[in-house]
Amino acid sequence: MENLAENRTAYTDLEPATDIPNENHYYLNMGPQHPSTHGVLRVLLEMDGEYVVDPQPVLGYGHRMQEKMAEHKNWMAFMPNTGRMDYAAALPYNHGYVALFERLCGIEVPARAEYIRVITSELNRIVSHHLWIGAMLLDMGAFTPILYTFDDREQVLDILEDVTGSRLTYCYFRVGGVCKDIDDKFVEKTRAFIKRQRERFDIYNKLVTGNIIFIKRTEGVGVISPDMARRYGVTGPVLRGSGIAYDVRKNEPYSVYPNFDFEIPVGRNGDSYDRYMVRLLEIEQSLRIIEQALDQLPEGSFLGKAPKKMKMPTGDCSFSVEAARGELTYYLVSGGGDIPYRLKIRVPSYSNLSVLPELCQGMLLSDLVAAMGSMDLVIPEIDR
Amino acid sequence: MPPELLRMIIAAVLVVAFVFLNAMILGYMERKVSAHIQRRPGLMEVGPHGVLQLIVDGLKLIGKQLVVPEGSNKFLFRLAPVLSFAPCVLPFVVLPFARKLQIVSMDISLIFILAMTSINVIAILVAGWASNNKYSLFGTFRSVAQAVSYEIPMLLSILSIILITSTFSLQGIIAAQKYYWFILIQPLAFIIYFISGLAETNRAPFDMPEAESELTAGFHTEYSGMGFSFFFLAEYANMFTVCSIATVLFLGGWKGIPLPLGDYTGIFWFMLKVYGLLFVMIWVRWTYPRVRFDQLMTFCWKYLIPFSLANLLITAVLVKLI
Amino acid sequence: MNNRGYFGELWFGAKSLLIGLNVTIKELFRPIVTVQYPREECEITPNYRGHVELVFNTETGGCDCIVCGMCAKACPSDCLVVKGEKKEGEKRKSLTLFSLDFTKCSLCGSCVETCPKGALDYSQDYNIAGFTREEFHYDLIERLERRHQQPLAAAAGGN
Amino acid sequence: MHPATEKLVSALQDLSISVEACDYQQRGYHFEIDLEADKLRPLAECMLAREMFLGFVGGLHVKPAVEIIYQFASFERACRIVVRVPVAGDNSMPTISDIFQGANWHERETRDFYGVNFTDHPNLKPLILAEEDVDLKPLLKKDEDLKGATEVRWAVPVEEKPEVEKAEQG
Repeated sequence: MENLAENRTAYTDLEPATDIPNENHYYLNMGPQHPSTHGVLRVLLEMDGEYVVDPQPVLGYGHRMQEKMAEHKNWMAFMPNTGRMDYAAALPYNHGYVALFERLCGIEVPARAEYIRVITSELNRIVSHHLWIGAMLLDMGAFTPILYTFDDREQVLDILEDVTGSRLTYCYFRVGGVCKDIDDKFVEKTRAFIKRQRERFDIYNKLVTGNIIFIKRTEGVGVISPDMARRYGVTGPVLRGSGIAYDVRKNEPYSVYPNFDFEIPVGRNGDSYDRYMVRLLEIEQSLRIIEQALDQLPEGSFLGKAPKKMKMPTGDCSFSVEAARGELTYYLVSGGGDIPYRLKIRVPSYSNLSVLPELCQGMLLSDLVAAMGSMDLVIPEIDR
Repeated sequence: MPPELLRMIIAAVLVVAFVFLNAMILGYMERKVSAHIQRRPGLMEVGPHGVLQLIVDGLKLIGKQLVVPEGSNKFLFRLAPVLSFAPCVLPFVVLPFARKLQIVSMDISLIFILAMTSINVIAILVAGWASNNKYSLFGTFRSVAQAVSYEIPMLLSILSIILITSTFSLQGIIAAQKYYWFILIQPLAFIIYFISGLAETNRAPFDMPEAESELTAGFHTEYSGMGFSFFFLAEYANMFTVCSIATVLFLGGWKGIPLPLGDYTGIFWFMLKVYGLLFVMIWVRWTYPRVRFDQLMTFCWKYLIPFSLANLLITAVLVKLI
Repeated sequence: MNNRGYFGELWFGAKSLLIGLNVTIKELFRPIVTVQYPREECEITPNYRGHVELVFNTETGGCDCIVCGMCAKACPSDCLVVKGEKKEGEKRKSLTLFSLDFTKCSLCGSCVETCPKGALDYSQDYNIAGFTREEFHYDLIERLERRHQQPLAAAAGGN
Repeated sequence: MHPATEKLVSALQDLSISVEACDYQQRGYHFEIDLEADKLRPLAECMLAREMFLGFVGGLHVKPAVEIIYQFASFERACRIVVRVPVAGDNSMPTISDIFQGANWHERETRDFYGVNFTDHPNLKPLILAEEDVDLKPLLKKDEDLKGATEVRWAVPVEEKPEVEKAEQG
């Protein structure tokens, strides 16, 4: 089996189904409706028995042409779209978008607003990781963990709903601040959640982290080497699982992240288990950030003065944030006026998924599911 | 009508009725236990605490069309559910529910049961092959390899009990547990038997043939309506059979605190033990992730078979010595 | 991590499996956390952002809309239509049509934020389902009248 | 400046590529490079050798030709580089998907949206768009919206005289 994988070049391509290169091979369509492709991703697998010879993701089933939409509306009108790309962690997407315009137009943001942004973004990151832990375990056949993580997830969603007004596709940040202030009830509920979440780690660890079946299923499966990560531009927890401590929050600090003391958890082997561990530890780091932010939370305005009709200067501007899945970059080219001339959105899952063809060659089908599950894919984000 | 024939007809009707009833009880149990493990109430709509839900589900399945996919082998596709259901009823004929509650008493009833439960593999093979679906075929391949491998440790662990009792008769084995249950002297055999039983009945964490997150639904991907419900019934009937053998071999069968009409009321203890074991099966299913196929095989050949062989050897020596 | 050896692995594995079983059996006997939806209802936060709704002004007995059209302009998906006409003897336009096409609305809240008079607010209505698209084309004036069971005062927004 | 960044800049200058430092606070990237298509592959190789990763590849439709924008960044330090390369007259562009494999999908996507032909790309089939939309090119602008390449750049400060190369491009 290894020979088959070796004989192929690093990246091979989709052939029409009638032209199967090896008569012992066959094609298997995994998706667009499949329990473990998380949305409408289709992976065309060339198989040899149960071994995957060549997996080719086929994208675009959920494509909405967000970048074109951005060129047709004024900058504020595109704001709700940002939360709809990565529905599992919408607030970092909000954050990057508003911060992009703040950087371009030189708008000051009140300190309190920045703290609120960080707190809510980190809560959203935790929510996203909750969803992912459950979904990955579901891919591997364990039904129960997803309901435990959703129990925790509901606590955060309630907190976020109270301040943002919605539960999933947030549109909460505004250029110059946020659209609603947080109150004492929010602080109190968030502190209660932090306490509760720390206690809940015990269940995760007993049920999943230490479980021999889970370890055996993920250890050494889908190893992404640091070199491979660099060539593909892999970012986020998938990259950190490979041992590279790259995090936009530390590397190019934005907002008030430099004010907080937190670590970047990294893995050693770059396998699915390390990616799991990195995300689990990230929840703890996010809790630390939120705790510090709540302690330091300054008084003041939550929405600074932004001009109602904002004229952008001519030029280009880039803003990167650490979304739940990796580095999210908005790259804006402005030709003046209030409509972006071009908005390129670099989404983390897109680069992360592009590893799949090389990563999963010669793997068992079950391992492909585990490896893909550990990538934390959100398909509407990839398709945009 | 000769009384013997009448007796057989009544027994046959009762057995089939029990298979259906068992599937309902287990289906309800599975959904309730899983719900409470996951901290939700589960079935609540039809009847008090949803007890009638399974009847409604059964009616729904009966009312559904069995869609025969294009390009499938139509005869085999329709045959497979029947092939799966028929042999799983037969072991009930020889199961000793109480001292006098046994339809047919056979000296080789254990062998009869083991032979009948193995036929299920053929049904899965036929179903997966006839479906003309790659996912079904995967499920089939896995299932056959798994069932064939796990039969070995299962038989070896049963054999160590047979060495002690020198009989294949289920009543005889129960009678041999007069003073103590065999689980006390053969705990390893019990564990090996139970794990193999999980694998034989395709229960999680060994639910390779279904593996719905990988193979959508494995060998029964293409089945709907009654075709599917026959597989469903067969799975639960097989679970019951496996657990009742475990009860007979290791937990003293129908023996327990004596009740009035002891010849017949032993069925209470028998059912209690069987459903206790079934609860463990359900409990295990809702706790673990699924193992990978090659790990499943490794576990069988590297752990279960050597251990059961060693256990058998030690048992043989001890039986000879004592 | 793979250097536990044959028996070490067996011991470790068995222990981890038993720990897992212990977790689930404990959870089995703990109270349920879900809400039986149609029978029990969740409390919706007062900050919930549903579709927009005109605000009833108790003093004037109408709404404060001055038909400036800011909300319709701010809307990213053009789902608001605001029309008014100038009646004789009045300084400003009075509202004649305020319709929301909820099928297009993305609940961003731009309209509420841009309204200079605070005449718009979010509804608490989250139980929204229907069979046709037309059911989601709301006439907000009518909804306001229905909520307060009286026709809007003639001088709505006129002062 | 980080020593590794200095080395990278000098390595790029050895390839006679002019690297301009930018105000990070204003633009969100540290260097910008305006490049000719024939120097793209040496640049990409240099980037890989100096441990940069490819953030994204995107298009930008301006007069006179579509520009392809590459963004490189570093895992180890704050260093973000934007590279702009106008496509050649025959609407073609050398591929860098054999150097940065991650560029493969980005280039396919750019082909979908702008119709740019990446030469020697292993598989330039529609990725995001469907097969039948192969000629859709949705992000190409209409003539009335189209702006010149210099119209979408930061205005050059008055005290610095505009460079000769830039004037030619405009």
